[in-house]
Amino acid sequence: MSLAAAARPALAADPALRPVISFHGVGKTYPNGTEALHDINLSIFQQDFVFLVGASGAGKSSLVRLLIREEVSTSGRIFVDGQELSRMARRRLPRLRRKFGIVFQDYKLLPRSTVAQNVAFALQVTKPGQRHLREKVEESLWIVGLEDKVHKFPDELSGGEQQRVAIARALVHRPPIFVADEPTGNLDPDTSWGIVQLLLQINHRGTTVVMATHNREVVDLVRRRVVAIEGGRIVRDEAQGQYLREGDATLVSGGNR
Amino acid sequence: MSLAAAARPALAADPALRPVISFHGVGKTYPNGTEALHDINLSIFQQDFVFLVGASGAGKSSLVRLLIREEVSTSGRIFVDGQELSRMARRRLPRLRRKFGIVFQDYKLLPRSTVAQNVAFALQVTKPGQRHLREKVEESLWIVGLEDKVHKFPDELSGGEQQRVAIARALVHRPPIFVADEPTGNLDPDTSWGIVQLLLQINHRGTTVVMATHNREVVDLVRRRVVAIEGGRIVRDEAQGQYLREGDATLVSGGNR
Amino acid sequence: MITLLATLRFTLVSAVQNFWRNLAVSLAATCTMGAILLFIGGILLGTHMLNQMLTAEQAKASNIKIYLEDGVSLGSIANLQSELRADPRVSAVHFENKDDAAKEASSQVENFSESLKVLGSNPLPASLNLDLHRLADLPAIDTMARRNAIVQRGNLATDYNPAIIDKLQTLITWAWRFAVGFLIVFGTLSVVIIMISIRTAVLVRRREVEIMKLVGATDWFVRGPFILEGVIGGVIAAAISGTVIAAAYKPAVDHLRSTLFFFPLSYDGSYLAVVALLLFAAGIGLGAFGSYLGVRRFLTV
Amino acid sequence: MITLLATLRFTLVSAVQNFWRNLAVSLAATCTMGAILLFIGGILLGTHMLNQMLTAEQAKASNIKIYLEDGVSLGSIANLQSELRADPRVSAVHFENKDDAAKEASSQVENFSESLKVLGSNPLPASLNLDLHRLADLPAIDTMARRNAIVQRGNLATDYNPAIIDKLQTLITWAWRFAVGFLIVFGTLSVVIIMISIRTAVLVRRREVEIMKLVGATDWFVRGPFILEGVIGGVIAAAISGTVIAAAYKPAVDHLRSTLFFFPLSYDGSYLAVVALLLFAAGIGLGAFGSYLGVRRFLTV
Ligand SMILES: Nc1ncnc2c1ncn2[C@@H]1O[C@H](COP(=O)(O)OP(=O)(O)OP(=O)(O)O)[C@@H](O)[C@H]1O
Ligand SMILES: Nc1ncnc2c1ncn2[C@@H]1O[C@H](COP(=O)(O)OP(=O)(O)OP(=O)(O)O)[C@@H](O)[C@H]1O
Ligand SMILES: [Mg+2]
Ligand SMILES: [Mg+2]
Repeated sequence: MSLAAAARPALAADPALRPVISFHGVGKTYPNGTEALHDINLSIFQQDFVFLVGASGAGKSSLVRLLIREEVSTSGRIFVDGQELSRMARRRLPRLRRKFGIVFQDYKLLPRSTVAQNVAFALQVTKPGQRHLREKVEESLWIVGLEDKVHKFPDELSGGEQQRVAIARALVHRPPIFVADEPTGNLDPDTSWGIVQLLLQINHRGTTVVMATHNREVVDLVRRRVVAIEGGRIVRDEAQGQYLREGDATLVSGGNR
Repeated sequence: MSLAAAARPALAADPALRPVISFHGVGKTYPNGTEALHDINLSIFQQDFVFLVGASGAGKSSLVRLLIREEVSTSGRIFVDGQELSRMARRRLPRLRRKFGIVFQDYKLLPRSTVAQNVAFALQVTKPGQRHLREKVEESLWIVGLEDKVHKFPDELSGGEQQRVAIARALVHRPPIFVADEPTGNLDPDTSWGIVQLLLQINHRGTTVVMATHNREVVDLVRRRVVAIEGGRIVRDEAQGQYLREGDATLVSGGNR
Repeated sequence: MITLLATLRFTLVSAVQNFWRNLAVSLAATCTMGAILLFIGGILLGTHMLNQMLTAEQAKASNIKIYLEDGVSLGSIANLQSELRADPRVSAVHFENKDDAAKEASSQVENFSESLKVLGSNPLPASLNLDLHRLADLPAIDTMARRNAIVQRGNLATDYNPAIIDKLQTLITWAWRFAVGFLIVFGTLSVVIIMISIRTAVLVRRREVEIMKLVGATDWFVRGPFILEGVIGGVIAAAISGTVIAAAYKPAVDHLRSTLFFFPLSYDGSYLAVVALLLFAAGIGLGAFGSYLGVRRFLTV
Repeated sequence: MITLLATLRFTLVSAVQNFWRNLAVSLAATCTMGAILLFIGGILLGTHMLNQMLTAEQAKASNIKIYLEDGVSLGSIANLQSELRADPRVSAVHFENKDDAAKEASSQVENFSESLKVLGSNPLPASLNLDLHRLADLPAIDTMARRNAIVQRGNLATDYNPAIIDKLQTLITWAWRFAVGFLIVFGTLSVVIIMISIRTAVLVRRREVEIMKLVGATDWFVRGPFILEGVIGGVIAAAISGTVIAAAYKPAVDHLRSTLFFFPLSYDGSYLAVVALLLFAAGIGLGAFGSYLGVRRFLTV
């Protein structure tokens, strides 16, 4: 048992310290027969900062998809804020999803809306009737450094700029849980580091952060809880970046997969 | 002037050593008014291995787009294999593009074709009547480690798997010029390293390789020519990875862009 | 309250924006709908004209001549005449005496007046000519007339010819069946085509709908703009087809009337208003319902 | 050669696959096209039936009665009769003597035979009844007949009534204009609808077309499968609409003939074959041309 996972169960009776997210023996088999996840057990508490790491195809995105119920687990149970997801009625999904700020691996921007509309849309959906909409949208875009792209359309942006729009959209409604699937894949090291600093800040202010990433530098430097997935199973769950040291050996040996 | 760029001009008279790709004072302004590139001068010779680096939105993808004439330059001249691109007739574009193997930043896979069909399609287009189609496709997919995903559709793949299909598609017809736009953004370090090893191999066998990337580790370890772009201008063109050392300072200071 | 207003505003703005940004597809759906509404409107007006014509023809055809015995008193004829006038099925009664009958016959038959002169007396009977409201009442009136004492006995009591009347009635029934059948077939077809075209249009936006849902939008939040967009398209389609029909109706009537002067057509403005109303209702209904069905299947994310 | 075969194979496989994978959109386009072809076929058959009817009605209407002077010799009548028979515009000649005329008159006019008896002699003239091939030849025949010595002088020389003939001819002209106009309007509309629906279907594949082009495909390599797909859709649409029309034609004719027995309809198998051929040609042409237009604008990458 890792440090992070082992430290808390004793406190689970205290409702304030009940995990925000918990997976109990969760498995996911896609309709085409691919078994993406097996027997996942995972508890994430409020204000946790969790890195999900693992090779390509390990199951990180699948785990994120289960979390926001984009997909339904085929076995086990998932709780978010005490609610069991697989038994949740379809009409209650919007409320669940509004708790999250999500950066999808493929961004999922509305192609026919401008950058500002993409961000504003998410704010309107999650907090209908919000005041100072425009200011909040502009602030959010300023944070990711896109204040001069406000009225551009997604296909007029570079890859990294699109990724930052996705990040701005996920942050704009100040969600209690921030989930990002490889949010720095198309960002240069400096910009990536800026984003990570930002996530550390919002985490410090109380937001739970779950981030699937391949960025070894970031994982190593930030030194937070790391959950490693391999072939659909959690193979490590550690509070600090031992991952990097092991990984270094692989990097130098440079094996073909 | 950098080592790579300075070493060759004297030999330019020798047709064998004429640059495969050359940019002469090239600028690109998109229809929406964004000036993506200014006065780009760049010569790439056969068997060169060139990294394009630069911050998000610097203009790397724009340069790649000009190269395959997905976009037309708004000023200056671009030569590929001695042909000037802006004066090329539309019907000759297919022949130009078949010289390239291209990995797009957003992959550009056919969504309703299987992995095998996506790769086979590119081979059929570039080398009509090719024999042993299936074997070549399978070999190419085996190289990127997707032999068990042959009959899946792109949206049944993880982000990294899709990226590897794009790489397999670009390699399958053994193009003389391989152009990759951020081909390891969604790959874990080990897989990334495998891909880079592969590119080094094909480069060794004669293929010209141009690779836009944010992956600092790779640029540093491979130690080949690095062209750095900033705000649409080439700011450095060096034979070795001094980029990394400078970058390190930024990484540690961790500025918000 | 603010929430609701904001959502409504969003819905309206999105709908108009979507319509504009997707102008090609929107116009495709709108044009299809417009063409169909035009046809429906055309058929409605066409059947109306047909109805006018058939009603007039029926009125023309639905008259009966009751032959009277020679030498009955004018009083009893007047009696029968007023009795028939009181009958609700009869619209007009006209008395024709023996001289009128002879005049009519000589205008129709060659050399008849000469024959009459040779004959010395007029063999043709006086008659009462009745116009009925409905063709279907002819047999009953025929039976009734035959029972009256002053009416001629036997086969020739009236000029009612069941065979011809039957033919005419069959023709009318068939014309109606055709019109109604055409309307039903075309109506069904139009709904299917509209659903298909809207579904194709929505297919393009499938990804958008999914993204909206994943970000936390409710079904109605997603649906709203699409349905409103459908309604906008429907209203435009109805406006276009309505204008075309309204503009074409009067010239068509005038032209048909002047060329085919034996067709008793008239311009019926109030019916045109009804058609226009129907077109708008159909456009809005089809647009909204089509969009609703079109989006529904993508909302399951 | 191998290249060509490989490309052809690719084209065929892609076309069929695209059709299947996009079944919803493909079927949408196919159904629209099928519905339109059904209508076009229906109109073609309908106008054919109308034509049959009008031809028969024309034949019925295009007869003329030439009244002969009393007491002309049978020889000169036979002369005139054979002369008229030789005329290419005349299809049949029938002699009616004074007794036949009287019989016909008494069957039409009440008490006529009584009048005749009183009169002692028959005032009605003998006549030659001509059937013409074409209604339009009536005036010429009328003029010609009046010049013959044995034909009665004056207004009553023939029973040719220009007013009625004009009305009938106007009616026929108008019926044709309606049919042709309907066909033109509907044909144009159908091409537009098909183009729109195919363009919408292609819109979904816009990205695919762009990707193919960027990888190095030629325009024809990209176009091929789409055009073939359009052709497949067109053939299916033609097959469906052709089958429906072929199946419905005979029962429709039988039914119309038995119910509306005064319409001289007949089942015309060879015309049906022509219609079927036309439908297939139209389906293939529309499908291919629509796809060609639909893809064209996305090929500029
Ligand atoms: N929609 C899907 N249908 C079927 N199989 C899928 C689907 N999505 C993912 N998979 C498969 O499930 C496995 C896990 O995929 P997942 O996307 O979770 O990987 P990942 O860890 O996010 O990888 P990456 O780092 O490459 O994004 C992979 O083998 C993938 O092929
Ligand atoms: N199609 C387009 N239309 C208008 N502007 C564009 C378009 N594509 C890119 N741009 C703009 O041109 C600039 C350069 O973009 P480019 O995609 O070349 O950057 P990049 O170096 O590839 O960045 P990244 O690393 O984020 O992919 C950016 O400011 C971008 O917003
Ligand atoms: Mg993933
Ligand atoms: Mg880029």
